[in-house]
Amino acid sequence: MASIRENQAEIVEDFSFLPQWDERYSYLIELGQKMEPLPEAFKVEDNIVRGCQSTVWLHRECRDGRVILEADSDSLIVKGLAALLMKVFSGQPAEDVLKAELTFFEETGLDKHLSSQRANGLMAMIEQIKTFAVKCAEEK
Amino acid sequence: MASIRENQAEIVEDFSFLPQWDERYSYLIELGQKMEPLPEAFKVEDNIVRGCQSTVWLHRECRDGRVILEADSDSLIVKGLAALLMKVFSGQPAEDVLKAELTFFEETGLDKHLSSQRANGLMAMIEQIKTFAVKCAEEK
Amino acid sequence: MTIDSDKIRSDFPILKTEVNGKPLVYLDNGATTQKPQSVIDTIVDYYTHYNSNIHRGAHHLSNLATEAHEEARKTVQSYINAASNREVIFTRGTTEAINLVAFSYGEAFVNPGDDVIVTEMDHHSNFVPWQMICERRGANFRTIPFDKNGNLRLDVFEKLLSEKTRIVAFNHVSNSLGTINPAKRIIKMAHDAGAAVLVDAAQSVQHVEHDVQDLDADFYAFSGHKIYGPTGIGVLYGKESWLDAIPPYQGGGEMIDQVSIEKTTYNKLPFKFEAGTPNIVGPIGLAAAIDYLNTMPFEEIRAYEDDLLEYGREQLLEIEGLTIYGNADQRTSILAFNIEGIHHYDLGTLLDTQGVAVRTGHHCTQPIMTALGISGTVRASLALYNNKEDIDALVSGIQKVRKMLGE
Amino acid sequence: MTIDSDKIRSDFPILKTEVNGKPLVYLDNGATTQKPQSVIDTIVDYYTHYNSNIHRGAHHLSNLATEAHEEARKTVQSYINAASNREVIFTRGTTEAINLVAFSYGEAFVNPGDDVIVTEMDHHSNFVPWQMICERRGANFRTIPFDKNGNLRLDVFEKLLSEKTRIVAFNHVSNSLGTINPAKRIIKMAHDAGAAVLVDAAQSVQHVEHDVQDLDADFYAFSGHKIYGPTGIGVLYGKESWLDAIPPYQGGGEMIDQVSIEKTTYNKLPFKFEAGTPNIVGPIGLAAAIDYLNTMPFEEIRAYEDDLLEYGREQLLEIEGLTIYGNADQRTSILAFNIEGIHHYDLGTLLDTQGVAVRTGHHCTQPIMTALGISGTVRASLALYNNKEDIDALVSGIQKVRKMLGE
Ligand SMILES: Cc1ncc(COP(=O)(O)O)c(C=O)c1O
Ligand SMILES: Cc1ncc(COP(=O)(O)O)c(C=O)c1O
Repeated sequence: MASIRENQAEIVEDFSFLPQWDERYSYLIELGQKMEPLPEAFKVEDNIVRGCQSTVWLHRECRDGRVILEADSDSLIVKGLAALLMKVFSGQPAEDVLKAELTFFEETGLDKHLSSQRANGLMAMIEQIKTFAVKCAEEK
Repeated sequence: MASIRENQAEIVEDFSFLPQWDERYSYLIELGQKMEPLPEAFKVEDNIVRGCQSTVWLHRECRDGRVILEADSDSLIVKGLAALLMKVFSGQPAEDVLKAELTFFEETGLDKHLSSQRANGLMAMIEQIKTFAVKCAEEK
Repeated sequence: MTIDSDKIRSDFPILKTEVNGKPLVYLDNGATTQKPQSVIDTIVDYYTHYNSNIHRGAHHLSNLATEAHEEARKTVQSYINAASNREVIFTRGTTEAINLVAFSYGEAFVNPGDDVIVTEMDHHSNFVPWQMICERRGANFRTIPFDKNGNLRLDVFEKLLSEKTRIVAFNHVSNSLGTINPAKRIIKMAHDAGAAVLVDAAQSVQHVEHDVQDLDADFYAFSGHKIYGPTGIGVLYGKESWLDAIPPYQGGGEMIDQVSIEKTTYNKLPFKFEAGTPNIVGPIGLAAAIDYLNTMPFEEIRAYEDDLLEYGREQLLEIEGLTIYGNADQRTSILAFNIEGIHHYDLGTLLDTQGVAVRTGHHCTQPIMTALGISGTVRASLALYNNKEDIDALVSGIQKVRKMLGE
Repeated sequence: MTIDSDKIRSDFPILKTEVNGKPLVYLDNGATTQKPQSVIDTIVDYYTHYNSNIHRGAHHLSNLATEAHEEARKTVQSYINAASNREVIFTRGTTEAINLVAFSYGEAFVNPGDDVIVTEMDHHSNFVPWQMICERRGANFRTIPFDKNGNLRLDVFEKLLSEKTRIVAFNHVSNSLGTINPAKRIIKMAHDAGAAVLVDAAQSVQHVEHDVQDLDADFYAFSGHKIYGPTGIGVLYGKESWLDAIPPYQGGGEMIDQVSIEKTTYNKLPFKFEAGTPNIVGPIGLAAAIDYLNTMPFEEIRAYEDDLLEYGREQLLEIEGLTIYGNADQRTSILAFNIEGIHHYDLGTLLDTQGVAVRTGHHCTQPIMTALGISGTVRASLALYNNKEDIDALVSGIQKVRKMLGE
């Protein structure tokens, strides 16, 4: 299984093939649409991540010290961003998730392109994932 | 006795001979210094006019329906301004004081040259004089 | 119609900007407006030639700055037809103006068991300050609902009013629905019940009538940045009798007459409510913006904007699955909508890739969204410099987004 | 010494102005400072290229403006060495920042019978807000006197401190005396007594040390316009734990998380304290001013200014009948004086006719004037761009005034 670093590099490379922002968004949306649908049972208040204009549900599980993530959103773009986070983190050892530095937002330019409100939503998702990784690492 | 209008015209003419502002201030200061000294008995709280950086005492009397004014200030420039107001108003019939429009501040450029704090102090003096004129006119 | 839209556009330098390689189509004027060159030049002139602190100086620059600042107060006074320049108080914006009134009026006049009334269509800035003061003073917070078209329910308002009503606060124009509320009628009803009235004019002062005496408003608040002026400056108008009756808000600097350890007395109006060094260049820039507006007859500005709004509504309504929110009897400047199956955030973000700037979300009016049962809208909001091409760009942008989303 | 005073002067366009036909000698920097060209250019750039409302936008301009605004917060953070950007709150100025703390801290922590301590040398803006909150909360307002040289009486302070002391507020540098108060010591003493501390840094942040963590200040306030930045912007620093512990000040806009008719929840720091559309260009311009300062090592700025101050004192003390007010052990930037037989207002006004801009009066510190038994002073206050020629112009101006007054 690819590491967090490799996952991020792959995303950056994928984006580099798409110079136009409308293409990039189309790609993001596609990623979101390809995600496994989140079971309705997981769309609960506890899984809602604050800070977005849209609603994000982020379901977290810990299996054998690995962080397993599933997500959904009513916004396709946000769902695409969640898909990127899943791609980077889901299935990775909790310790690695904890230590990981997220560089792909900057490297793709997504950080500048997403309004800060969105960025805040993302930051909130990342925070949730990191907090969960602490618990998951302890469980092991 | 010259009218309020004539008094103002005279001030404007005097100033027009003094193109430089330092000359004008020297002239103002001279005017203040030439004023009759205000008797200490009149330097009471009731005669203090608010709004200035400096202290102004304004003594008002009503004689035969005429407004009689005396003034002093710890600032020579303010005293000079008070002297101008005395020159314009003192000894004039209360009705005339009431109706009078003060034009000489604008015509001499004093309005633009005095900081607004000062202007406020002047405005306060003028207000006091006008208020007093109302009473004086009624007494008659 | 003498409104020369090309000329006007050329007065706003930012409109020449490109976004993502496309010409900027700026339709986020409800959030903030762009500035004409004359406003920018006024700011530069201030900082380059006469920047100085005001009111307290005994020197030339200070006199110039003070005079420009106080002339600006008169420009505002005359724009809103206040009876006196003492009734014009400069604040940071609408929000601060409303907080000032909520606090100072609240301290003096709102007591336990009293009622404060706002509307369910008010901006958070005209909602939360009243909630806060109600909580602090033990008063009841009441709200007027609106009907499905976005008209205020005056019948409900009528029933809410009583001798317990201390103040009614409402926006003249809703920033989310574009409703023009019947301000004179509301104010009359409130006054008849013995209540004071605050009008939130953030979205109305630049688009519709703005004569505070004709409205008979007790308090009236707006933001400079929404009327082509600088950021960080707003206006609170208050009737002199009210401003005299309520205590000061902030302490310090300009608002003081005499200070001693034992006792402090306050300055006269308007300074009583202007503590500290003000945003000196703010009023001066705001006055330049009003001067700019005053070069055109206001009825013509209004007719031009109304025309554009109706054109926008027509064009948008041709789009399949599009719902417009806000169909009140009287309306201005706001085009708020959603398209079935497309999230407002996605639509807004993808419009941006085409250079079209709109706003999405709840627009600081969550109670409206709750009432409508939606999470947000896409909002295109118009200003004087918008034209039909901007609307067309919006419409063709929407069509393009649909294609991107494979609909 | 690498401070190149000619180069610096050329960066400030207003210094080329003439007043009454004489070159401007600007010595009113305690009231407000002039702006370098880079600050003016930054403002123009903002309005010309990316003016937009922030935080809530889903479009390009809004992203640019938000980013610049939040970068500015980090620039301030780093200038005052705050631990986090969440601890940097933008206000209109020092006065508003102090009012915010007086209100919000007061609501949470000041109760009947508690003590609040300020100094007799504080500016009205750090005096009256505390008087107001003491009155509202039923607390005792205590003041620390100063000795004849302008040093705070720490012995009296020591005695005033008790378990009843809730908060101590003092200016790091006095705007009327130039005293640099021993901030670290005062803060330590207050902390030892269990009290919080607010530092009014309006006159210190640009001249002396300004590391909030090193000072261990709980709250720290200053104004942009006094540190070469735009008008209408100021900073409140607060330790995160304090900012979390006190309630919000104003309601509306940005400071909200969720609003409903029943209940409103507030946003996270720093937004909790930033209600409404902020003065967006303010922080951006302020950051440009700090960037400008950062081009020079701060110790050199300080050494240059100290040198100039001592030169000024020496020159002034040669003038017969001149008394300097403020002879504290540590001092900066302020030359306050009177000349026997000449009213300060007359002296200031006549200096202005020669192009020399000073301030006269009580400088918003009436308690100082009361303590000194005078009605006011003439105050020349220095900035980075002043030089010895400015001092010489002041001195020869004073000589000339003496002649005019026939002394
Ligand atoms: C020591 C001190 N504190 C507070 C203030 C108030 O600052 P501002 O008027 O910018 O709010 C000033 C400036 O006038 C000051 O010198
Ligand atoms: C109706 C309405 N009221 C109040 C406000 C708040 O204005 P500001 O953020 O300029 O204080 C706004 C703008 O956002 C508004 O649209």
